[in-house]
Amino acid sequence: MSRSLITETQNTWCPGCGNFAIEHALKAVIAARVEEGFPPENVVLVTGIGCHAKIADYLDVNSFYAIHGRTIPVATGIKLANPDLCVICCAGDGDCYAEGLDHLIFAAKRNIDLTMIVHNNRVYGLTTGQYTPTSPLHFKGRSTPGGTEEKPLNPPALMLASGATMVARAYTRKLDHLSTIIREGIDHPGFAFIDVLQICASFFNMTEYYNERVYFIEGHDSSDFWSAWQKAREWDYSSDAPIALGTFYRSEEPMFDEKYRITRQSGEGRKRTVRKLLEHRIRQ
Amino acid sequence: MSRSLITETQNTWCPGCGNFAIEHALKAVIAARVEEGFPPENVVLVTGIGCHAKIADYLDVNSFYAIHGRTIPVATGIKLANPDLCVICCAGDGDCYAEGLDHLIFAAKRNIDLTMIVHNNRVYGLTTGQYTPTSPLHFKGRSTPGGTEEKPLNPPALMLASGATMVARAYTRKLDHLSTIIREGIDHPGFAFIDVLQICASFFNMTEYYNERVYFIEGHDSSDFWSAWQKAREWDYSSDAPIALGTFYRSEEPMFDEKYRITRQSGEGRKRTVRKLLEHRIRQ
Amino acid sequence: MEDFSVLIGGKAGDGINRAGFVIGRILSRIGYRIYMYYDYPSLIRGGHNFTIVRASRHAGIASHHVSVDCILALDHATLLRHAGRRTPATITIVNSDSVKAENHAGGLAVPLDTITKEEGGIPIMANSCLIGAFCHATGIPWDVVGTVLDEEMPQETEKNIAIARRGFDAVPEQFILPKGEAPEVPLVTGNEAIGLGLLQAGLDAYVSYPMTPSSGILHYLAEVAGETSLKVIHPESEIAVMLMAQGFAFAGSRTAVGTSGGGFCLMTEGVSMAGMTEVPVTIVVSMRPGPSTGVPTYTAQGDLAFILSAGQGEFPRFVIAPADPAQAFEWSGRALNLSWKYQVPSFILVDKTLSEGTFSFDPEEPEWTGEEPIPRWDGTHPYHRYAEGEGGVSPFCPVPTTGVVVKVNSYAHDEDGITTEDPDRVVRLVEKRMKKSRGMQAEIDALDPVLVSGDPTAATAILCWGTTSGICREVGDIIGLRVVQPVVLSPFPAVALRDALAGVSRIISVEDNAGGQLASLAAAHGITISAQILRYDGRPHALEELRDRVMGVKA
Amino acid sequence: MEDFSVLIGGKAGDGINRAGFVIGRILSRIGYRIYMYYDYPSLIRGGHNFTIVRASRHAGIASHHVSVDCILALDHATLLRHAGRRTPATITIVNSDSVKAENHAGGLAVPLDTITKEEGGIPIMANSCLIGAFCHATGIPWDVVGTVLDEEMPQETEKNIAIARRGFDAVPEQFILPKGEAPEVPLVTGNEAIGLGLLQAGLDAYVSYPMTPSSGILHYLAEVAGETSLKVIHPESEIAVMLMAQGFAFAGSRTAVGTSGGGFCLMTEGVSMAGMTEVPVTIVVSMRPGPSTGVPTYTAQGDLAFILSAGQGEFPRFVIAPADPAQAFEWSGRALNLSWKYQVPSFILVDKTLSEGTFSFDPEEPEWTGEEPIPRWDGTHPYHRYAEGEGGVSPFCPVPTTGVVVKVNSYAHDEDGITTEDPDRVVRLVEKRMKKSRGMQAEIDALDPVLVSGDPTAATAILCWGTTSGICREVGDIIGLRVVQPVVLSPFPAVALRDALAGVSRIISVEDNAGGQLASLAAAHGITISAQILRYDGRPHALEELRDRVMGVKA
Ligand SMILES: Cc1ncc(C[n+]2csc(CCOP(=O)(O)OP(=O)(O)O)c2C)c(N)n1
Ligand SMILES: Cc1ncc(C[n+]2csc(CCOP(=O)(O)OP(=O)(O)O)c2C)c(N)n1
Ligand code: SF4
Ligand code: SF4
Ligand SMILES: [Mg+2]
Ligand SMILES: [Mg+2]
Repeated sequence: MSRSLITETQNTWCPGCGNFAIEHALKAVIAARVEEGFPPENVVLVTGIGCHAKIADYLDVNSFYAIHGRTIPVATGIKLANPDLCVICCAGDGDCYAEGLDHLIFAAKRNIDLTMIVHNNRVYGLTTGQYTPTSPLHFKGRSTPGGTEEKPLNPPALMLASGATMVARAYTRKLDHLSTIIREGIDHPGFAFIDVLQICASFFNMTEYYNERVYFIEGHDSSDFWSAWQKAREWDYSSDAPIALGTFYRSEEPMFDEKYRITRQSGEGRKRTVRKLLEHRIRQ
Repeated sequence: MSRSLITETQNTWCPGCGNFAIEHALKAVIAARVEEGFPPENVVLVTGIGCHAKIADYLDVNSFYAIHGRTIPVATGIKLANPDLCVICCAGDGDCYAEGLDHLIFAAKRNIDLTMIVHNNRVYGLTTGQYTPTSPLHFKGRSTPGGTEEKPLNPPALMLASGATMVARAYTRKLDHLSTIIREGIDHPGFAFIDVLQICASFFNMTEYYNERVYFIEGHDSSDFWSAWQKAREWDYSSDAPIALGTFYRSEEPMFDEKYRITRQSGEGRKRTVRKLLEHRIRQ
Repeated sequence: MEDFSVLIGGKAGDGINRAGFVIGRILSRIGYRIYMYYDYPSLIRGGHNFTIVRASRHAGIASHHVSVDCILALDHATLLRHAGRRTPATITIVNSDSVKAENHAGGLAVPLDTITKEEGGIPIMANSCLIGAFCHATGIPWDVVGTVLDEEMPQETEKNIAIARRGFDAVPEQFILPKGEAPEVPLVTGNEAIGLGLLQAGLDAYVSYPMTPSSGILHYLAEVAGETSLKVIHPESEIAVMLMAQGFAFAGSRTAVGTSGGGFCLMTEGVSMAGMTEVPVTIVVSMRPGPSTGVPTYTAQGDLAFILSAGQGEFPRFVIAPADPAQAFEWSGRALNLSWKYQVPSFILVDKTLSEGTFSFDPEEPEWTGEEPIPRWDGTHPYHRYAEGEGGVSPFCPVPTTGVVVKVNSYAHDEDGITTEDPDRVVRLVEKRMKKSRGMQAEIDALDPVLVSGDPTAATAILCWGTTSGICREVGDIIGLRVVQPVVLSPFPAVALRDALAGVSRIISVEDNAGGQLASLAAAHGITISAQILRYDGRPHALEELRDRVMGVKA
Repeated sequence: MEDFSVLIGGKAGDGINRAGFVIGRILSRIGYRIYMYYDYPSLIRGGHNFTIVRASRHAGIASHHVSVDCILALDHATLLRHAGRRTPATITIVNSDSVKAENHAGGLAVPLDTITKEEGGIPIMANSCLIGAFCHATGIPWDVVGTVLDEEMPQETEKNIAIARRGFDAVPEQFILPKGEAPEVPLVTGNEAIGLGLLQAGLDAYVSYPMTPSSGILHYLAEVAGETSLKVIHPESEIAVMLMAQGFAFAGSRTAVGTSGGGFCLMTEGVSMAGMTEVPVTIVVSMRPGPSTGVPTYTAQGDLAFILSAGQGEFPRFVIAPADPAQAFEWSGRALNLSWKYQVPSFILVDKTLSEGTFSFDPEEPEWTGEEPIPRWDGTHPYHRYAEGEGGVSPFCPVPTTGVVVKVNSYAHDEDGITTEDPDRVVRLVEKRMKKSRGMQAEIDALDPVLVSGDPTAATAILCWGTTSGICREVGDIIGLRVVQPVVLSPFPAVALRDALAGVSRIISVEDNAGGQLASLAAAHGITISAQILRYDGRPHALEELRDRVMGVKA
């Protein structure tokens, strides 16, 4: 198996866009898994709509290029249909923290075995620069030229409060670390949430800001929920603070999809069952 | 002003339903406020769809009997149109923790000055007994006769993670306390979230269970986010634990609706403005 | 006796629907065909619920009468509300524990609650007592009552039978309902028939968020999921429902969803996505009076126009509106198969009357289609998900398949599912969908999409669709009119419809809506309606009511 | 010169749209009417963007030509892709910094990037250089260039002007574009015209979630919110948008929302709610090719059938499809007024061509309706929110009003807004809505809902709607055909349409969709289309293209 995992599609991300790093990292992780024997046809990528989502065109794996905000329910259906598949979501921050936030929380609640990679550029990229739920307070975008009056959400904290069993943060300018975290997410049995601080070169270039503040988590007990919660709240996506990169939390819990390992009934078996169900309604 | 605040509509809740307590408490709180001089016509009640929502028919105040899951956006529109109104949402747990969860989180994030009363009977009442996001693990409802495989959400914890500035829990069998909390919620400047453990007499009667476990919070510093977080997580809506009633958290922060105190332009003023905007586009 | 009707009334929570069903089972056991109408407001306890169980010697009944032969009144409200249904011959049985003697109106008084308590039963078991009393009053032998209760009451069986016996003994026989000749067939609701039809055609997953009147499918399928290896999921919202269904189908699972109008609104974006991705999905929409929350536990046919065009953009869809459980069973299976054969959304459009009505269902009547083969990839590499296939349908290849990458896409895309904005490729996709439309039309035209009943030679025809077709058939038989029902509404079977109407000079359309939506559709295809009978109070017509209205415009 | 077209091409991020606009402003300043087509793929940097600015001596232009008089090429791709648009007379200006000399194809070479850098400008300022060069080549006097740049470049004005001057000096004059006679009028996009029309009719709030091609309204109104006391809200989703709008309106604020097909799907449940609550709302839907995500930055008219019936249940709505900014301005204001007058949803249905096209807009052309009075409560207690008012419209009373309780309800309800399941009350509500429909029909019929242009006596007519009407008008003028545009599509102005078509023996319909949706609608009203011209590649017709296609079926 020596597929390149990259399609021939012309890439249309802007120069300097952090999505390249995510594409690269994800490709590398999938390639490594395939190298180790994981069947490549068992990988499925689900994306929303936005700049991030173009990754569906670029990675040469099964993909469902869905609609804005709906990666999770599509991915959930795929995983429940076949729990052997390795299902990865690439979502945008507008996509999955605004339009589709409820699905995200339910994926965490259910602990379904998906890997959610959020391309969190903190802006609507493809629709040319409006604020998102993670834009900092007073962000001036095209729908809020005078600045927002809303504090951002803190997605890792929200995910912890929702029951996610893996919660992590990565950054597109820390490629090796990003790959490590994605690998960890894919290997994690259960719902793995990765908020990736993704540079948007065109509408919200935070490179300098992040470079000055990010640090890798060390000496942190990621099995301890309370320390995870504290780490997650260290930076609130708005005010100045050190920005932790790494896995805040990880635990193993029963997975929702496990109970859907069901073998389908054959055509004839089914007809018999249906007949039996009907016969319950008459003299037995 | 001596309106009874109760309409003549025939009440169709089941005998023993906890909604009576919520109706009574809310009526009492509104009556008290009116007594103190608050104009009754400035009260607006917004409801979803479900047993809880029938309160819109029963309370003789302005009301918007909306659709399933959508109290918050309707209430938000009302409040932004006129920040002087006192806007109260009565929502169901299916209503606002499933169908409409994203709106709830955004109300908290924005800190818009609404009072959200969730009639949390932990079951879909009006559609006859399916599990909701707060039903305990293994709940057997009509859509899950074999029991759910999902742990419930913990709404107060979720609200804390979302930025709500008041987070409280009450119980329909503790009527005085319920009234006190609702009053506190209405007085609170900002988004006040009240999860009310509401007895559903027909589909999930937890009276005994709650009676044995509830206690009133005392000696708790509700301005301290960390202790609030701990209190909120003491009981997880599924396993056995003491169930705290009271205000977990309260703080004052800028309110989203405040910036929408705008006086509308008159007809002629508007036409002039529109002309001016057009004139920007030609030789000045 | 050709026809016998019994009304049971009481409060929500009294188990009226269940009692009606058991009486239906008893009447079915003694040789009658059954139709049961169930009327209830949107509340859990109190209010007024009633069912009318109609038993007939004839197959195919699908309506109730205004007047009934027997009234079983658990409370006073039942007597008051249904006074107009009594004839001099009507037998009335009254719960004397809840209705004062001066209000018995000449009925047989039975102290249902007292008897139930004496036998150590819980309040709802008063129904068993009432059933016993009903049977004795109408001369139904005790052994029938006993065996049916034994089958229908798996819990506390003994106690229920004992209570029923007390009721049986509490009233004298009034007349003897003769035995009928029909062999016993199952009683099912429309919702159950849909569920069973989908199951036998290979359903792998059912995804739904509860919404009246569709919830019965969810409840029934959840109940039988274990026996049938079906995956039943109740997610966070209808948006999730529709998108999950697409995920299931992408991974090869035959999936259906169910909802009503408001929930369907939330699915429309996903429906349009299915139009572009060509991932199959079957959507059951059960109608109730709108707009919005409307009158949730009542009936309507107000969503046809919406379903026909829901979702942005243009893409083909099947819309099928069965009239009764036999059609529901047969056509639900077909809808699932057609959706997979053409990779398009298929709709099963029903209403509260069918969904929650109970009918005698002869399993031998409909066709059992089973899971039909679909166009599959022949294994020639490379696989193109959106290859030009016959009639615009691209051969299907399941995920996972070794060496194959399957990409579906909500954007306009090329053969491999990669996004395109190229005008020629965009045109190609549009024309691919148009090609499918033509194939779907031919398929439907070959499937007998328009059913004719009543007097097929009559020059006056009733044109109807969905559940109203059942009662129209009966009216057609009574007055001698042709009755024409397009079972399929998209692709519209215009040719078959014109054939079915050949020789007709007057068309009377009957619909449970205010806009005459089928009438408009027919008009758009050049078929002119002479008179419209519309009803929009949420209630289905009683047989006499519709007969009289049709007589009124028949001229 | 009657007509002059210039194409500017480059990469996304090069500022092509802006450059086109400035050239439009310059040509407008020297006395021409302008239409500008903007073509861009869905990406932020790279790819190929182009605009065609057409200047004409005639008002009402709304289309571009295939061939152009001038090509301004920022890159090689522009020359390659648009080679077919060149005529022997076409003047080409090439950025010699990005296009190799052997590829200049005889164009005037200007080192745009070098000049820009030399003047200390940033890369995007190369546009100013190009504009300068264009103006000199076409003989437009420098003072015009300087003053327009001064107006249009409030930042770094000096630098831009200096760079433009260098471009101006870099090429020789090729010919002199004569001055036109038209007085200068503003250039606006369709989106801006909608926003302005709503504002002048009393808009209090605009709520929207970004979605191409409607986002321009959001951006524009957010920008001018301060000056106009408008509340502009961008919430978490389109569901929230629609429901917030209902909340605003309940509290008395005149509110509009805007979206495109996918976002509109999510609003349908709220639209149906508006149908039941009778809380007014104005909904702008700007179409792009579907289904689903489709081709997001291109154009289509594929959602008409959907918009006409979106939402469960039956309720009246206004659907208005303006053709150009003048109609958009006038009818957006009307839509807002009508929505409040009848307490129903009103739609403004446009498409990418209108939304993102730029047009000369003469503010004196449309009617400025302003905020019109609505039926208000007369103060007689008690107030009934859903009282029987004239024509089914209940008098309005704002919240808060002392002593008044206002209850709106998504369930069927009584006069006070209290839930009902009573059949008579349900019927009353349905009939209240039907009464409104009749009033709305009369209102529309009185408003000149069908516009006729071209040769009003011709026996062959082009039937069109929305943006395609602009180009059809031009084609009609050229070939001498009658051009008939129903501006209102619901209530359908059947009588006015038949009047407009009186004496016509051949109707050619033109639509940017594959289904011929207006044609079907006309057919349902007994108007038969002789030939359909459909386009569905996401691109609007060029004038010659449509002219030729019409000629082809005119016979
Ligand atoms: C229902 C719906 N609403 C709106 C849109 C328009 N839309 C397309 S992409 C996008 C924003 C994407 O932002 P984000 O998710 O942050 O992704 P990014 O482009 O930044 O990667 C929006 C709003 C849509 N496609 N569908
Ligand atoms: C979009 C939509 N989906 C489903 C329904 C059906 N429905 C009506 S009430 C209800 C459940 C209400 O449960 P909850 O919110 O917990 O309220 P309760 O009845 O328990 O007070 C549902 C699912 C609906 N009205 N609208
Ligand atoms: S707009 Fe931002 S997120 Fe989108 S491709 Fe460009 S840099 Fe990347
Ligand atoms: S079903 Fe439950 S929540 Fe609903 S009215 Fe009855 S007791 Fe109350
Ligand atoms: Mg983003
Ligand atoms: Mg509930």
